[in-house]
Amino acid sequence: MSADLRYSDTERALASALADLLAAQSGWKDVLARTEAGESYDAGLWRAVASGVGCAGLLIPEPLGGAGASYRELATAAEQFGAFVAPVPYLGSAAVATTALLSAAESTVNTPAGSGASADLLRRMAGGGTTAALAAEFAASAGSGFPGSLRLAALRPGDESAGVARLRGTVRSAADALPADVLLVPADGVPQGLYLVDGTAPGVHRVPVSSLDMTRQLCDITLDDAPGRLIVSGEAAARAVEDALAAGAAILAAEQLGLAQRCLDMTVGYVKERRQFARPVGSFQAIKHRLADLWVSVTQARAVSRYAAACLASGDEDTPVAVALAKAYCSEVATHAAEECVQLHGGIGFTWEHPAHLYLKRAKAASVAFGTAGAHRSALASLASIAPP
Amino acid sequence: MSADLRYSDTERALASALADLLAAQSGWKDVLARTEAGESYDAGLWRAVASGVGCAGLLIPEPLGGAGASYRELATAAEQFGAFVAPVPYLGSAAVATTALLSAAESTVNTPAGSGASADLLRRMAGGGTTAALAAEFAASAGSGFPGSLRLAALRPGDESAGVARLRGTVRSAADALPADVLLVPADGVPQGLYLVDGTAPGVHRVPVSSLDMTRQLCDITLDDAPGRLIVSGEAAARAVEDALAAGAAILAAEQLGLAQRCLDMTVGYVKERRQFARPVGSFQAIKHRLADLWVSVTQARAVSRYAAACLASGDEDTPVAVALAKAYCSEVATHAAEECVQLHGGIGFTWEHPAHLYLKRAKAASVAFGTAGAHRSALASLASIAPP
Amino acid sequence: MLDDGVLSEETLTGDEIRERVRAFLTAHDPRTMPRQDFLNARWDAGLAWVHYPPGYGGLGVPRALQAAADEEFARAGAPDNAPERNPIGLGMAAPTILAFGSGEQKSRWLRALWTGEEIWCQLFSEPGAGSDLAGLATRAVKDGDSWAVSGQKVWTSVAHHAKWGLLLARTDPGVPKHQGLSYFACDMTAPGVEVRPLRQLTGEAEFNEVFLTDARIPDADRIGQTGEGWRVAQTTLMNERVAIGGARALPRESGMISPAVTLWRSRPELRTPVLHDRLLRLWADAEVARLAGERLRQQLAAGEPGPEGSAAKLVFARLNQEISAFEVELAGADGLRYDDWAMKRPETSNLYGRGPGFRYLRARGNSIEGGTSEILRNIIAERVLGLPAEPRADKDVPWKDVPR
Amino acid sequence: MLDDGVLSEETLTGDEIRERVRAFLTAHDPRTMPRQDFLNARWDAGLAWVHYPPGYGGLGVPRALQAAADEEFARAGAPDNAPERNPIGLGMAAPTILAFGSGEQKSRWLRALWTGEEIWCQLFSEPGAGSDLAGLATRAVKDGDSWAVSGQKVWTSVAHHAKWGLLLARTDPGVPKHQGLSYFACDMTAPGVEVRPLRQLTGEAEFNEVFLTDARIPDADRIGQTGEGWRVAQTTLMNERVAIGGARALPRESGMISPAVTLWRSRPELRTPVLHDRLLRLWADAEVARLAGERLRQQLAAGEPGPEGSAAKLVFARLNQEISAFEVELAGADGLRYDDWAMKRPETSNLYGRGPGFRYLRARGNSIEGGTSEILRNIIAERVLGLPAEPRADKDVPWKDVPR
Repeated sequence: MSADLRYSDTERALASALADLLAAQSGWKDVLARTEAGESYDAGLWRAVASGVGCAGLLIPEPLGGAGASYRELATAAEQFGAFVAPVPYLGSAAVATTALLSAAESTVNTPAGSGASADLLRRMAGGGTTAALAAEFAASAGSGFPGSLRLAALRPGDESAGVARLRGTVRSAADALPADVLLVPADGVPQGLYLVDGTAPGVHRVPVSSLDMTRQLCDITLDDAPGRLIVSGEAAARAVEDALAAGAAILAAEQLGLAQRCLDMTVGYVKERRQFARPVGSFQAIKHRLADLWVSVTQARAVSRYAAACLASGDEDTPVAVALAKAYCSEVATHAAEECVQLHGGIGFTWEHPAHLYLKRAKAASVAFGTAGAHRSALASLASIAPP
Repeated sequence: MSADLRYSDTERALASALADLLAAQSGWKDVLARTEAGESYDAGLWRAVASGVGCAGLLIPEPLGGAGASYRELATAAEQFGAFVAPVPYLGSAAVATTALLSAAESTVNTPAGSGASADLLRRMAGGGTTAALAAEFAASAGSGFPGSLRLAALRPGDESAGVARLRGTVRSAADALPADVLLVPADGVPQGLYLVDGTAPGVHRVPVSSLDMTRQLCDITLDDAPGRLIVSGEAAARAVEDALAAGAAILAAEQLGLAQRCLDMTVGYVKERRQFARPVGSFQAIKHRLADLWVSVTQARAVSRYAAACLASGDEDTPVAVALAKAYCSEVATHAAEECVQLHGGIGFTWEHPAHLYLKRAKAASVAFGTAGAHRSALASLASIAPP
Repeated sequence: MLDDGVLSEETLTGDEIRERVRAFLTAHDPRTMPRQDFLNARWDAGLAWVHYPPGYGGLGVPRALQAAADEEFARAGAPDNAPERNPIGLGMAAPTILAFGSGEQKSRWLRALWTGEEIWCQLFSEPGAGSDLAGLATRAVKDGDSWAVSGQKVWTSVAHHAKWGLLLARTDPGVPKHQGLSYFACDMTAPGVEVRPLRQLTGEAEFNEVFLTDARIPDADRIGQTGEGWRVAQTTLMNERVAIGGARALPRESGMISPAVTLWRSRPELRTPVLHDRLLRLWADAEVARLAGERLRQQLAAGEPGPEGSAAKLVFARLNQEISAFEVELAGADGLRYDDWAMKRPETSNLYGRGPGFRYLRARGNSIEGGTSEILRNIIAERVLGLPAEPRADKDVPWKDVPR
Repeated sequence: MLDDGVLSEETLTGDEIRERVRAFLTAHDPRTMPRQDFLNARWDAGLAWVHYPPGYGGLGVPRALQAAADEEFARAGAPDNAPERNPIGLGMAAPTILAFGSGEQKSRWLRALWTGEEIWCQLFSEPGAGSDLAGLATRAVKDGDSWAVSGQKVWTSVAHHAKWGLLLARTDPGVPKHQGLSYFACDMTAPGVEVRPLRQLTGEAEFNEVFLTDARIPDADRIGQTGEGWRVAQTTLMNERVAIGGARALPRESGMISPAVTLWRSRPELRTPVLHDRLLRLWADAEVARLAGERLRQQLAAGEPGPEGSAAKLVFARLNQEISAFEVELAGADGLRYDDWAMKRPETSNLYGRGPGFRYLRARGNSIEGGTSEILRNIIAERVLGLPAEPRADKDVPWKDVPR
């Protein structure tokens, strides 16, 4: 194994800059207030992390205006987004949609590098001015097959000459699609393909969903003969969707790691200060042992999250194993950390006016997103040759 | 639900008398010394519990010389056998073989009650002077089908007139068969049936097995044209084996409960006395919480063990659910209790010269015997209408 | 309720109880009598809680006979006392008043409590005194025939409907913490008592904060002796844990497992082998817990109270949390949705209503409310297993001198 | 080993190391030279542990370069120093001697230690001092130029092969427990040192009890200052935990998971859905633990030691226990058998050999030996997370006055 599982100096600097920015502009009270106001996404914050730290275009090659960095750096950023339960569409746009477009661009070999619809869109996304989202259920995971709820519909007059396809159907509970300027729509039909749909086009309906994770609001997308442009079709489209969901799982695992670390830190800080029985609560051995165990889990989660990011970054053939391990392990650690955070804060952690619940809700929703821990472990059966009965 | 889950006065008296006897005659040092001497079963102790407390014939009706008690009383006794890791064949003889014989006797309707081979044998077993064992793998569980490794072989001259069948084959890892006077042999062939084989008959070979549970030594049984007498055949034979294995699982669950309680008691006693850091180890909160959790588990195990015994005693239609629940739950509690016993005794609990390992080995072996916790929970899928995918 | 009250010498049989109920119903027709009058009459006849002493709504017979009375009343279509509206009154206040209240207090409070005319709540926890309840800071200062009470209480359910609150307050800060507490019934409608909703992470406000600002409590509403508050509170807490842990006889697949198995059975497309294995384990654990609750109930009914009530509450919390966590995962895409974040004040607490997300979030409170699971483990370790207490810095020190 | 030793100013490259080894091999033909002479010469050339300082078997280069040297020697078929025979010497004694030994002691001990000529063992734990190691009672009394030592040690592996024991003994009972300890190298062949096998629950006697009866230790064999023993012992213990937790790079499916997956793959008839689910989880956990070990190794190699070594040992114990418990169940009828209960004294400790039952039983010790999991959690909580210590009754009291 040659993957470097540590953080590079660049990654450390990125994490530090992003943490400073998020601490200044997106404290938990801001995040909570935003959910109550019904403005679930923070467009200003997104502009700041896009322009200030370059988070929107980390995966996008330099010729297209991006940072030309890798999944390692994106994972490092994701840890901070998790630590601050930041309401920005980085996951859907900078990880999932970007991966789909990069995969599509790679497959369209007869188009010169840097040209074509995918490249055009990536160029607009690099600075964060445009965001995109994959029109897929947030719970979908790589390996569960090409989504089938959206289909090609009959063309209208003039469509053919304009190179436009018509798309119909509904996708429920899609992530980061609410604020997206462009939707990447996997559609069944002939050709089965991945289509670009402008968010403002007629026939595009997005209904906000009251979401378990209040800081990453989902929406239901209904396309009613909405116009779309094919960017890649057939096997390549399926691969683009698979790649996107796998990258989403790995980056979400990094977010879960950051969230778990923050929950641990908050809890350790609280039990050092909170006194009961004339002692800090954190001096009681049962509490100490639970937090020690949690720290051990976070330590393990860091290693596997780094491994998944490193594998994706280098295109390692072990990537499917690494992603499945990371999403399975980090899902459980993050949920456990958030649950312990609530429990060890006692009553106050169960209130609305304490940040613990923001983390709990994100952790629980993230544990379902892009495939549960159980689903990812099941995937190891074939990947690791542990045949079922 | 009408089952009484408490202990009756009779049961309390039985438990107390048996505990006194076992404490006096089978301390752990005796048990350990016996395993080292290669005399794994304690025939004297068996005579004492059979005659002194009547444990051999609890299930056997009074007309056949037994106590005419029920699975409730037998389960109560089993708790004590578990608490003392007693090296007596009560499980194989007084629970499993007795149940098979009772089931067989019930099926042979054309025989007057109290007569026939089953009844004869039960009469001899009631006082403990004769013990019997089912020739089946200790790991076999009810629902896994009629055992197939022993078969009918060709008859020899004179067999037919003597009413003798010939049996061939090998069963590995059978429990309580080593000291048994009579083997109950489920054999495939025509007729498929349950046969009585005298332990001293020619062609009966028993080889002691070095067993994980040193206090319940297994053996491999090889029958080489051994003579057997059919006691029940066909469906009734299959039912006798099923009943026997189910009763074995429920009574073993009670044994596991008693073992778990004893491990908890030993550990609590130790951590109250053992001082480290100028405090009793049992004053450290992490230790206290673990022992509190273990006590909770034992409390739960007691309820489900009692329920299984009550269902068996009354022939309740919920018996299969009750047995599966009891064996699944008590297997895990006993193993966990024995593991905590070793761990919380620290170094001394890891040595040969401390009783913890006798409990650990019995607990672990018992968790496999008559079906693992996982196997019993899987059986609930159909019993509780929780259909698999 | 661990205390079966005073047993009369001669115990009635279930049939005799049924006979009495039928006689009562002949004399009091529930179809024509106003509900409150009917309930008052039932109490006066000793047919309310039959195990309570005569004169206080009961007949002094074993608790196990209650079922016979309830069945007869239900069969006749008589109104019940809507026990779900007054859980703290019936589950905690009543046994405490019965054990520690004066005759005058029992006469004054128990009837309106049982009929539901007066709802009770509990004023114990404070922001600074949760697990360390005995460290609470709400002060009660004697002033003539009454007490002036100031402080802040929290996690008070049904306070906004309650007439009375069970109040634990510090009457002597100059002695060690357990010794300086007294126990009162606080009139929730009195001046100086302010109830504010406390929103929890589900979005609802089931609970309240209660601010006491020089509220006046007559000394006649003190329950037990001055300085004896901790001992009185133990009765309340023990009954709370039994109530939460659930000592009622329940059918199989009650509680949190019910929506989970229902979802499993109705949506075959959600099933996977991994989830199947988890559900079987949860189903088994829930059923074992139900059997343990049933065994506890049988012991109580037979007058053999055991310490298993604490176990029941611990297991109840863990199972609710594990099952609801499972259900969110089973629901998949639907598990990512939440029915409604709007702030609401529910009439009664319903742990199992609404969607999987609500159940998951609400269940997190089960290991905090009514004594955290950590405190319950301490109690089991020390009181049941007899393990030595931790070194304590605050035990023999006047409360006012304990650093906090 | 958390300490990379003294780094020389100019660091060699891996190729340069390989070059040096090849040159050495040209001058010292392993096929013709006696083994001990060859190993002595390798040590003298600084090619034994290259990160050790020049003069003590190394070149003062980063530890990461060791692999290059070892590979070159292995390629040439040269004998190695049989590290499995001297695990305590190499893993714990050497770094302790390096950090705290005098120049004379390093010269006297390190070469024979590395070559394996002299085996080392560890005399720390006592029957009355396990987790509370600093409470140990073995006394060392100064008598002229030597110390008279009496007491009982336990859990001493390889003591019956050892020439030297790392001994922690009390030299001053009149000061608090941590302050009155000193650290010695004890000649295991000296009069008054008796080694007896200690049988463990597997049937084997991997360990020993060591009885010290007025054993004499020259003051020249004291390591570190008198009264500084606790600090010296910390270095030994930290290295023990790193060694046990496994900071070596390992391939996938190493360790306890290996026999379990092998059994799974070779016996399809044993498979069930429940066991499949469990094995997938264990496989995943084992692989995650391996990755964490690899990350730790990378950090150490880059000179960024972190506290993750304690985590590694905790996880190692838990996984070994869970996997071996699984394997017994998977094996079914075979899991009920045990290969051999006969008392044996194995040459080296092998956690993974023999059958599933042995692995299961032996793994129980993994959370006890080398610091219990409970003590490790305390250490993580206090030293890594900075949580406050428990109230301590024995910290500022002379050891002799602590009740026990």
